[in-house]
Amino acid sequence: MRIYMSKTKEITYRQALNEALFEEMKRDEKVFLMAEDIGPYGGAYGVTLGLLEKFGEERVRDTAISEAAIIGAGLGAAMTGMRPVVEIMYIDFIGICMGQINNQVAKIRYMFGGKTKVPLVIRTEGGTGRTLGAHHSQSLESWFIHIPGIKVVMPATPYDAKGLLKTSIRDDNPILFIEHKMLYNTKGEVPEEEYLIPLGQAEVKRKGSDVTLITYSRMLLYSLEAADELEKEGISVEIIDLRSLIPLDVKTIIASIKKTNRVVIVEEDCKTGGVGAEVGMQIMENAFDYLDAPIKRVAGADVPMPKSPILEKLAIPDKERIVKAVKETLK
Amino acid sequence: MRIYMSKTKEITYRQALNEALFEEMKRDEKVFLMAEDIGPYGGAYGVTLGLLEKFGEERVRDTAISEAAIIGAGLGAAMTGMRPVVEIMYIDFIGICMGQINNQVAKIRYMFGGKTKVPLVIRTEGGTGRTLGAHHSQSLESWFIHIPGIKVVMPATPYDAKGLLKTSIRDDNPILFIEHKMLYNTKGEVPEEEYLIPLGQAEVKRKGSDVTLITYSRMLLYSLEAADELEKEGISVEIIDLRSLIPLDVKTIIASIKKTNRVVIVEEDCKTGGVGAEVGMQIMENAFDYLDAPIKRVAGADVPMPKSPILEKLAIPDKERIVKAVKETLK
Amino acid sequence: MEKEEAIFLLKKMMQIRQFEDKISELLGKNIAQGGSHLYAGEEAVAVGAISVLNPDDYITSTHRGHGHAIAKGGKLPELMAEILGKATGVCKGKGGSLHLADLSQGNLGANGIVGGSLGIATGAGISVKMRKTKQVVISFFGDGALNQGIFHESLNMAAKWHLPVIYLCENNLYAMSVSVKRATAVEDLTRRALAYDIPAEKVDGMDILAVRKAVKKWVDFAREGKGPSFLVCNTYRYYGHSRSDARVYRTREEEKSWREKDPIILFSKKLIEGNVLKEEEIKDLEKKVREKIEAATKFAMESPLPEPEALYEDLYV
Amino acid sequence: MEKEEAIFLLKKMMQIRQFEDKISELLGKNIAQGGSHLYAGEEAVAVGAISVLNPDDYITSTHRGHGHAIAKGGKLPELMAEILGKATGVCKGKGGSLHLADLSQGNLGANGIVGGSLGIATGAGISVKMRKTKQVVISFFGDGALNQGIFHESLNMAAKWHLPVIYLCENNLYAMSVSVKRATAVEDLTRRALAYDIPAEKVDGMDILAVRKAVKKWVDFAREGKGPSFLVCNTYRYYGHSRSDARVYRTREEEKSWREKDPIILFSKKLIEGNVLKEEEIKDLEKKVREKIEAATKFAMESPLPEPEALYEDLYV
Ligand SMILES: Cc1ncc(C[n+]2csc(CCOP(=O)(O)OP(=O)(O)O)c2C)c(N)n1
Ligand SMILES: Cc1ncc(C[n+]2csc(CCOP(=O)(O)OP(=O)(O)O)c2C)c(N)n1
Ligand SMILES: [Mg+2]
Ligand SMILES: [Mg+2]
Repeated sequence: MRIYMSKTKEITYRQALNEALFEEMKRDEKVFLMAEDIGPYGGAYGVTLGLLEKFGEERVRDTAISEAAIIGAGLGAAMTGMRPVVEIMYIDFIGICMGQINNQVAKIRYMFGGKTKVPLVIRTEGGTGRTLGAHHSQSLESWFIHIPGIKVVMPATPYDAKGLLKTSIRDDNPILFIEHKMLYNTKGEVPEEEYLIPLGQAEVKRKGSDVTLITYSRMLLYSLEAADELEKEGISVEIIDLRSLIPLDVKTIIASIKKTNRVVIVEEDCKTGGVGAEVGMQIMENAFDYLDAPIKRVAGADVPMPKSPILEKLAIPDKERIVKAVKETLK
Repeated sequence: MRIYMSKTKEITYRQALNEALFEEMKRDEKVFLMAEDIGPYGGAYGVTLGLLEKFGEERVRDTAISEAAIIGAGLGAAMTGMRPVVEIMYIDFIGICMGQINNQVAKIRYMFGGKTKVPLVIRTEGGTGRTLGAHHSQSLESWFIHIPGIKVVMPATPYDAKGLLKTSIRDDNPILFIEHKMLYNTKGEVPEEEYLIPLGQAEVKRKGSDVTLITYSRMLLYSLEAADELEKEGISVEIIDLRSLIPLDVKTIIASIKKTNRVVIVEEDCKTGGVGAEVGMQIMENAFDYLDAPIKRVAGADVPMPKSPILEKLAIPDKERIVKAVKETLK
Repeated sequence: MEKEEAIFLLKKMMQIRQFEDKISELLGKNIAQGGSHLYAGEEAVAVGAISVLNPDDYITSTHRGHGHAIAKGGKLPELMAEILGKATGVCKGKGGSLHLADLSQGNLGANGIVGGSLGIATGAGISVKMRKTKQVVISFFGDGALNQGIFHESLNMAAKWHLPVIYLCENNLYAMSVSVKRATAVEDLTRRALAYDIPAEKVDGMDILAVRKAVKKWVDFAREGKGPSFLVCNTYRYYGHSRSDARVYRTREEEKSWREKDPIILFSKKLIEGNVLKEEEIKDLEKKVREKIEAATKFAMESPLPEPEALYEDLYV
Repeated sequence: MEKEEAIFLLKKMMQIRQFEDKISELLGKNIAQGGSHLYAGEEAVAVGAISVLNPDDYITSTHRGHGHAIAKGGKLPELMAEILGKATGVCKGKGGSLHLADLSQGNLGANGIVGGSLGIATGAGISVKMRKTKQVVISFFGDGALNQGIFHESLNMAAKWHLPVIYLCENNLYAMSVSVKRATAVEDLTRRALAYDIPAEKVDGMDILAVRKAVKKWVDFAREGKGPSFLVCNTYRYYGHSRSDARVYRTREEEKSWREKDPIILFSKKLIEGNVLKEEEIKDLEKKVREKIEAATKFAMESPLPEPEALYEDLYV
């Protein structure tokens, strides 16, 4: 869909993130990293590999396993002139520092009457796919869209990952940047030269006219597959990749719905209280009259993620379920 | 709406909770309390007053300020034969122990293949109204409806508070029991004799025919006021008090909507990603064809709660906003 | 002790005391609303400690933060207005008593969460070290906050990285109603720091000169790059934990015995005995402070409430 | 040492070692999927410690929990099946390697969250005390878990209430890639417990008899109502942290030096030298264990996957 102005190269999502960190650290010495196992180990998924060698121990800080202090210290550094990028290895662990994120990171600027800013990026990763069980497979983004004061970014492609991470690091607001464990090895085209992607802009990743499919992160891949299959049956699906949940690009969503009058939301998180509920209700509030059918959610099961590969697969949306939902919407 | 079989007495919400704790502790010596300042102090809002004298230090345990350990220890005790009722003084502090609640309390039974049970009640309180600022005014219930494995109970009246707390203590599942700081002094009729209220049953708190208003906790009071005012204008509002968010009584909701074809959801939590989003989408999925107008949410502002009384009032729904929303739904 | 310095210290303590008494009065009259945790009785700690800092040094404060805010140079009218939720408040009325902050003064903020600012202080220490500015950070917190996990995580981090942070525990014997004795197995709180090889010390928190001396030592230590320290100041809060507190967990005798060690009276006496100040001068000072507090109160009460638009302002940059 | 007891201990250690080697093999062949943190090298700790417990005593385990589960009486076929996500697994395939648990054996569960079970152990201690059953609890956790706030909160609670909990730190020098040296200012981890007046001790975790002796002492201490204790067992994990670990943070020499202290070889030698067991007997034992592991693997591989309905079962009672 995208037309590149410059030469491109094919890199992985992991490399894209690594390049973003590298470029921003090089550009601005206030940017530094602080987290568990990001130094010699290079991060649980290899995203920070090589950065220690390039920037040294002061700017690539391996910490003890102390998530609450990592976030708190990141905040303190952000309030006093630095631009920390901290990491919570799996979003599953974020409960431990939820108090720091919710009460401190997200609220401090507002509580203090706007007299401080918090340029803090919290990188983390989520999702299923590696049969790691309930403590390493969660998609908790919906907790954070319910916390005013923090932005939530969830890229699905290498291009978006790089551009959005760079923008996030330059943003003066706190940002939760959620990667996906099954995307690190995926590849995509990325411009040779520097680029940024503004936060809060969804992208139409596939044009279509019959149904609007709204998704983000890894579910984009499944959705694209489903759309390909549906196309063979003559059903034209428009796919919107939200890319950031806060700010949410309602405009792009509504524009599409005005055209298709039908909506399917595909999300990996468990259904009840998930992101799809909010997106759905915003559509309800802003485009009810354009809806020819009820909005459908294709979402994760409301259970802790089971270990067994067969159950894990059942617990989250797949191509078949997406195809089925789209067809039902058209009935 | 309720017809009492036995004699009743008028007591406060605070007393109702205190009676529930007292009766259950007397009935079952496995029930014990563990939290900050619940002993001589009687709890921040006086709910546990007198229980230390009646049951002693072993069963009314004052703790250090260690929310994570309080939850963790409650869980350990629950898994090994006790029935703890722990307390997080304000739901605002629950982020500190979110890891324990999300990963341990809610998931352990499922992860262990059903081979344990977790009869743990976590009492807490939430909401605005005392101009305490952003760290003592939150309504975070929507985080918990997104955690499969924990039930969420939010009573609005003394009758519901007592009956639901007693049932919660007898339930073999973990329960987050959320009280409201502005309800402790409210009064209501409660039977002299013992009673229980099943979890997962909403209650029609006011019958009506033009609009279905869905609410819970303190917002029930504002909703009732609004309905009284609307009645004067000839608008008949049916009010459903959810009472528990998980399990959610969709049946009662749908039954009402089939009659009214119009819905307003009133919630105190901030709008984006709030409880109303999920309730709204469940209606969308189960009763789209009965809707004559878009579902309306009247909800808190998407900001940390400001201290200033005038801003706090603006930040949450009030009678006027509810009245307005109901009228808009009827247009 | 120089006269000027003595006056400065005494005045600050008086300001805090009278500020708190005034707020207690305003709460009683329902002019001030919501929660307020009063610092009266503990003045020697905030004033003593902060008096040895430079203006660009940092502090983090607590739910009992009025004293720290005043000591760190906060303007009385703005602070009073904040507590009343006025647009002229230091946080535009959005923070209130529990969230007094002023970054321009190096006050990184009070905090409604017990232990909530320990990580912030630690991070400020990292920032200072990376920016090589030689600033130091004092992290204030109570005896109750010691039992929050983040205390322990922060101390470990600060010790490992030799951060210029003074962790200052205001031990007023109680966390709300639970005494140190009932909350923890070890009453000697300095032991917590020794687990991280952080040097630790106890000091009489009712004696402003003792506090100053000890804090000075650890501030120098931090500025010289020697790392964090842990200081326990023994003190007492005169009022209940908050307005509704019936104080059943402590005796009136105990309260009385601490009032006899009142930091303002104690310091005044010393100054008189040492011929630094005369009794009338002190009386006079007190009067002037009273006038300032009244002026601040008047300013706050007459200040406008925030405009409705303010509700949605200041969330994002 | 009685022969029977010696065989029991040696057999358990061999079971764990071979179980882990088998899982490593199954992971390599992609028959086992997902994460698995292998316990090989640390067998003396789990077996030594748990061997002094009664069957109704409790343990809590970690992300590196296979060893604890086996030592606490877990059945090899059920454990193997669980790791493969089969319906016959001890958690019906829902838990997997990271969540092995068996309450009927007193194993309150492995845990995917570092430090995640410290509170559970503490609560089990409360429960035991309230039910007056004289059970004890061993809480296993790693050197990394010490830096989680809940560790500190739990120890304080246990100390204050004299809970019958042995906090047993498996110090294998690294938390994933970060060494104890890099994670904390104080390498002597027992200091953490002293902050709460909890008696603390270090022991050679490669020597099963030393572990047994120390744990026995603290178990008796707990059973007598004297409260919690803290035991650091120095040990080493042979494999990388998890499958993808290239072990860049440690040297091959270091690994080799620890393998020379192998707990199984060490104990075998002692038994031969002490004339408790003959070399052939040990070989024989090893062979029998191998057969059991093969049988367990066969059982697990041939076991059915969970039925789709299982997805929604076991959430609520
Ligand atoms: C995490 C958290 N838990 C509980 C509370 C409620 N609370 C407010 S102040 C307080 C006591 C704090 O004691 P301490 O740290 O000693 O400070 P002090 O009030 O004595 O100055 C408590 C329990 C809170 N604000 N935050
Ligand atoms: C709260 C939390 N943070 C981080 C992780 C990722 N992680 C898993 S194991 C581990 C290292 C644990 O080290 P240690 O406690 O020493 O146990 P060991 O692996 O050495 O047995 C880490 C960082 C986690 N599972 N949970
Ligand atoms: Mg205190
Ligand atoms: Mg380790």
